[in-house]
Amino acid sequence: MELREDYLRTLRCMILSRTLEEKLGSLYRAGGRIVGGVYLGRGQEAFSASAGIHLRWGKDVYGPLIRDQAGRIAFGEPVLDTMRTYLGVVTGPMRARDGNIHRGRPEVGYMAMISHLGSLLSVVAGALFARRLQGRLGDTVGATSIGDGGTSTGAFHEGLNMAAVEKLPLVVSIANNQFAYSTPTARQYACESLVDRAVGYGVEGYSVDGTDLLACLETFHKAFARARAGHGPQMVVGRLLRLGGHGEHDDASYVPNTKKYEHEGRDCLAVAQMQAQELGWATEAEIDEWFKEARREVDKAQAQASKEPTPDPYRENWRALSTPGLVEGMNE
Amino acid sequence: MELREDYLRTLRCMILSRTLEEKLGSLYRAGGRIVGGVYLGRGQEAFSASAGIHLRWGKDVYGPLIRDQAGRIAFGEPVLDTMRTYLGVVTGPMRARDGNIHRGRPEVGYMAMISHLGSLLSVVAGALFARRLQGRLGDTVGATSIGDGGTSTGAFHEGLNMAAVEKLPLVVSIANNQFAYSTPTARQYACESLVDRAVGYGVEGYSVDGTDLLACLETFHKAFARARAGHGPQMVVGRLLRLGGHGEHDDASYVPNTKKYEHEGRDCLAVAQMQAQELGWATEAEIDEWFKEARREVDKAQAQASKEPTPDPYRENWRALSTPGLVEGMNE
Amino acid sequence: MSITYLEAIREAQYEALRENPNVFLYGQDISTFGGAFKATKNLSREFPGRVFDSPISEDAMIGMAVGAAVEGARPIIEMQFADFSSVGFNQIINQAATLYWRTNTPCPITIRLPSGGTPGSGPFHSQSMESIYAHYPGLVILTPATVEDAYWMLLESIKINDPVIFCEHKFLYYHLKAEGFGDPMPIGKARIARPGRDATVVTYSAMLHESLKAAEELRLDGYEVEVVDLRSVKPMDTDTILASVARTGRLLVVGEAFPWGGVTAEVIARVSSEAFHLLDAPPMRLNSKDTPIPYHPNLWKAHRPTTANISASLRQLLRY
Amino acid sequence: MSITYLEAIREAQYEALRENPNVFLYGQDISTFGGAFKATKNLSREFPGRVFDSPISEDAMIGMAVGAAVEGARPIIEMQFADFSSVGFNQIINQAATLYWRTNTPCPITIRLPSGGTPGSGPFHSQSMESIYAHYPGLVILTPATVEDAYWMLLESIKINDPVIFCEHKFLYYHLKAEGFGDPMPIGKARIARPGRDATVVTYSAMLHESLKAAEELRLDGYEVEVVDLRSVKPMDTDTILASVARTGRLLVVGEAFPWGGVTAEVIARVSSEAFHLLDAPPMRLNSKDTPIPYHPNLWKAHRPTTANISASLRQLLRY
Ligand SMILES: Cc1ncc(C[n+]2csc(CCOP(=O)(O)OP(=O)(O)O)c2C)c(N)n1
Ligand SMILES: Cc1ncc(C[n+]2csc(CCOP(=O)(O)OP(=O)(O)O)c2C)c(N)n1
Ligand SMILES: [Mg+2]
Ligand SMILES: [Mg+2]
Repeated sequence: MELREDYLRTLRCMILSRTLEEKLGSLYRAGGRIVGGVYLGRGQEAFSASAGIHLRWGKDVYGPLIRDQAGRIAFGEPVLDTMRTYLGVVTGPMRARDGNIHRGRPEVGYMAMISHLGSLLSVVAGALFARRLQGRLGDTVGATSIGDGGTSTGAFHEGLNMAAVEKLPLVVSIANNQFAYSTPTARQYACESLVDRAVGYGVEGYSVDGTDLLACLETFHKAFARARAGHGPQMVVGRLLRLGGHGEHDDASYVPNTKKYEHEGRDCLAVAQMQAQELGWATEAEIDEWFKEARREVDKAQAQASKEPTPDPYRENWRALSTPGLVEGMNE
Repeated sequence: MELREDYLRTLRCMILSRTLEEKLGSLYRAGGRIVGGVYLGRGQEAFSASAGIHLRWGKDVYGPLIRDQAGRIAFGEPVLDTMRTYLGVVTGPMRARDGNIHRGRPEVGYMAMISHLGSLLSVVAGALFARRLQGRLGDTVGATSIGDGGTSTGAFHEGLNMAAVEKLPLVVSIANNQFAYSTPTARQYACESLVDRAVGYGVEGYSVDGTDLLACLETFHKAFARARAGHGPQMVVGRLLRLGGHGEHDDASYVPNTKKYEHEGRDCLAVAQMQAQELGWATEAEIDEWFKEARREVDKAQAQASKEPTPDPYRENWRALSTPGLVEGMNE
Repeated sequence: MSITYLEAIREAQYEALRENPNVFLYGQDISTFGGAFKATKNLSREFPGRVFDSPISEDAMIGMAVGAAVEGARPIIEMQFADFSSVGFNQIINQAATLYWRTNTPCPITIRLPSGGTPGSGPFHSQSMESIYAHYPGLVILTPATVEDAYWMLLESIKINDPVIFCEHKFLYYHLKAEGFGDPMPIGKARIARPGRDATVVTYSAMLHESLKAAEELRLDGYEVEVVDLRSVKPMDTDTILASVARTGRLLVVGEAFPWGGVTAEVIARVSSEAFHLLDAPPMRLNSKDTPIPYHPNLWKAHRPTTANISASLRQLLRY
Repeated sequence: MSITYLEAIREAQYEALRENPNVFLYGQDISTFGGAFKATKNLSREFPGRVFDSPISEDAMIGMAVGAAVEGARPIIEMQFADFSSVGFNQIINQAATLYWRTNTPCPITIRLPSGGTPGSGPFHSQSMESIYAHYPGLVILTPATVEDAYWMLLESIKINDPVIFCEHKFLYYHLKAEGFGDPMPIGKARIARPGRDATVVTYSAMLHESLKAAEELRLDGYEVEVVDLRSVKPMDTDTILASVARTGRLLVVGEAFPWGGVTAEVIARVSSEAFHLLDAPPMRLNSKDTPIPYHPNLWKAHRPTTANISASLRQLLRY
């Protein structure tokens, strides 16, 4: 059965993502080795990876955001790329020029976000638009994500509206983790559910329990199928909770300890492990083994990246343009 | 009966607006006298004035847009202000520094739009926010409008979302006149109707036949009452057609001559005149008299404004700051 | 055959569409309607499926162009007026301008900004934004002043593998005519628009023509004023500027943008720091005034530099 | 009692809220959380109903501040980082900056921009945007470099009846300390941060401290370098700059923003054109490099001006 396979692949991505992020978190707390901030996707792996698993590295277009480590792995990004970026070595995809969650490889359809929330949506749309224009869209699909906070940006609105007008095969995940940094959703929007926005854009909308891997997979499966079949953008809203601070510097003390977030606050990875066992798709021993493999993979990447060189300002070319003849010789 | 009174007041505002705009159009075509472009609200008077009539000059906050001449009149703006602005004399509210549809008098709650579509909404919201903070909101309400095209701007989205979060007493009119300059709505949005957006902002939505004054009045009556009663922003979408070019320089040859726009293409002013007579609220003779009065008022304003001085660069203070001590002495 | 500056812009887009199937046009009202200024007139008919009316979404327009460029397309984005690029500002300076440097993926997009003042256009349809964009790394800022440059530089822009901000001046659209496109000059090189020996005026875009008229006025007084047309403000051709100042010893820089910072300050800073000893008199600059751009022509004419005050400044400079 | 630059910013807001019931604060995460940098720590508790968490909507945040100002309120808007003001850019330069000139209605808003680079912050959390905003008419641009100025200038900003862009430097937040706030100096006046006679460094914000260190280094070589802290880049106190150059005859301008245009070019343009004869050597400038701001500290340190290259530039200037 296909779902079982997808499920297990996704679960393994979640395990790898969690393992990798725990390493990054502990490196951050240890101090001295990680460059820049660490923003983790703990609690959002099921939702993020369920989108990523539907994407093909080198074929589809993916524009992940802050908390999409699991989706990135599911898309096919090597752990080594992540490690190299966080450790600030020049072998990483951003060559230590830009950091961490900003990483990407646009040349293979893996877009590199800038910080300004919402602004990546139109970029992903543009990639799809170009492919259609060039007659090579085929069954390509694009995906990107945003948080509850990011939906308040004008860029998000313009991008989604434009994608809908152009009827592009785009899946937009909205990870509603109840907070934008410290700001609760009540200060971010006034609608009942963010999925209520779908109809206003003329896109198809789905709402899913983001802590339930099976539900996430089924929902994204539908959404991606619809997008690929030419039904235009799809909006998938996941209800979940950020299990940790905004970044590792933040203790999230502002999250009230109420019943309100009880369900969203379930750890999707724990839930998925139980679910897999209940469904008879995996044994505890197998899962343990996957965690061990993940740890080996992460350790290996760390060991490798740690040996690699950090950037040397004297070897940098300090050029912001790809056309050398147009670079000004200032300050030189 | 109250509705009758409102209706007739609004109808007279529409007549005055149409008369004034016809004068502006002919002055523009004659050349030489009008400064800048002329963008008219022909066909949108019923919708625009029905909003304006619910606002009290000096008490409420109004942020009209391009095609709100009728709403401005209904709000209480003197025809002379309009004429002075179009004729570019220094006695106008903008003192010939800015033109025509940009005019306003913020000090009395009459906001002066900038060109960038969508950006006025948050300004109107801010005025209401401040009044509430100062404890003097009372039964104050704010209103602003936008076209079908303007709904695609990030500014509109951010402003409306913020107003909804702050639950401000704001009525937002969306004049869906089927075109944004030459661009048909199919290239502007993909939803069925723009009113479908209301739910996504958590605001109350209404859709109304913008060519039917009675319907417009009734709808806005409800919307303003709800806003004043503390139910937060109200969104009123009017279905209508721009009866003319984008500006007077534009012959609108791109508007296809199809049945599609038959209903929206009705002249709301003609419809209202018939309606008034059918309802027994006004006779043809009375209406004729109102047109004559309107013409007299417009002619008088023109005669007056024509005598007034255009700006003298040597008498301008050329200062962009209100604090003289902070102005730089450049180029002097 | 007499061609206007505006027609040159249309022709360049025609040629680009013809030459390269990856070129497409995206902007408000540019398809059937041919654009607010008709810079894309008939192009949607001549190149079906390559010219698109966009929603009023400047931010998304630029973002989509960046995404398309990543995939090998070469979008030309028309802003209806330069002034509206302020709402696409973030995508220009942070998304497009940083892409190559961050990811090693070139970003070949061309953003057309109908720029500058015309009478009666007011504060939001008259702005010159070249100085703003030039401040940011990762952008090429072109400011053509002639029909020939409008054509060749736009055509070249589309071939450049980097984001180009193409500042075309609305005042020149219909006024300026030429008999043909002549030969192209390389991007990044300034041009001696008029040779002289007594003083150098460095300028660009519409102010070139006011400056040339002023130079002509001064000829009647016996002065030979050299006029340098920057053509591109970033990169800026410092060598040509310095060579001219070396000949004349006197420098006036004229620009239509606001006075604080910007092109005129940049030119003076370069000349003062790199060729101080060449200057026989303090360098001067002339910009528009430090207020928004007035709507009434009486005020507008006094707000921007004119032939009259360029001449006056030159006389002052020459008297030194 | 030792107070940091960041605490001074909090204290000024405290004082403003206390003094004037029309003051309110609007920004992301500034209420209970106290802001990403804790610049509004406890203020929501101390002034209930006056400090608001905003949605992530920089455009609307500025628009709402303008509307509130029209009604007599005095909003302070916190941008989480200066870099995010790029999405509020249009409302700043076209809505807020033009309001008074267009309508005669003052627009007293204060926009706080946590500015400038810190190690590891990368291209979108490190920008210095003072030069961009200063280009536009209708704005006041303040760039405090000291704890005292952070306090007094912010307090004064809120009283000014015009839009103020308050560029506070993140690098100074925790590093910089003082024993008290001292006495206020008027806005628009530069300050001789260190007197000297051999050369003038004009600078502002975090670069003041690098420049002072460089001046100290040069003292060991027997040079007395005067350091001028601009404090406000618009208005710019040309008189104080010229007076200093009159004393020293030599000028180096140091800024952290990108090299093209901006504050350093503006200072040189003013000095060169208004006091050419005072200069004994070509004026020099030092900016960050013309690329986005790198994330890795190795690169970041080489990207912006440092004590070392300010010293090197000064030596070159003094050798002339
Ligand atoms: C336009 C913009 N404004 C402000 C920020 C600063 N910022 C970074 S993350 C964040 C909160 C994002 O919340 P949300 O979108 O809900 O995503 P989450 O962090 O919860 O995954 C903010 C305000 C930003 N990145 N972009
Ligand atoms: C942000 C922005 N982009 C572009 C424009 C140029 N522009 C002025 S009016 C207009 C069309 C507006 O259409 P719509 O909102 O439907 O209003 P209508 O003119 O139909 O009343 C455009 C594109 C603008 N004013 N603002
Ligand atoms: Mg969130
Ligand atoms: Mg319309």
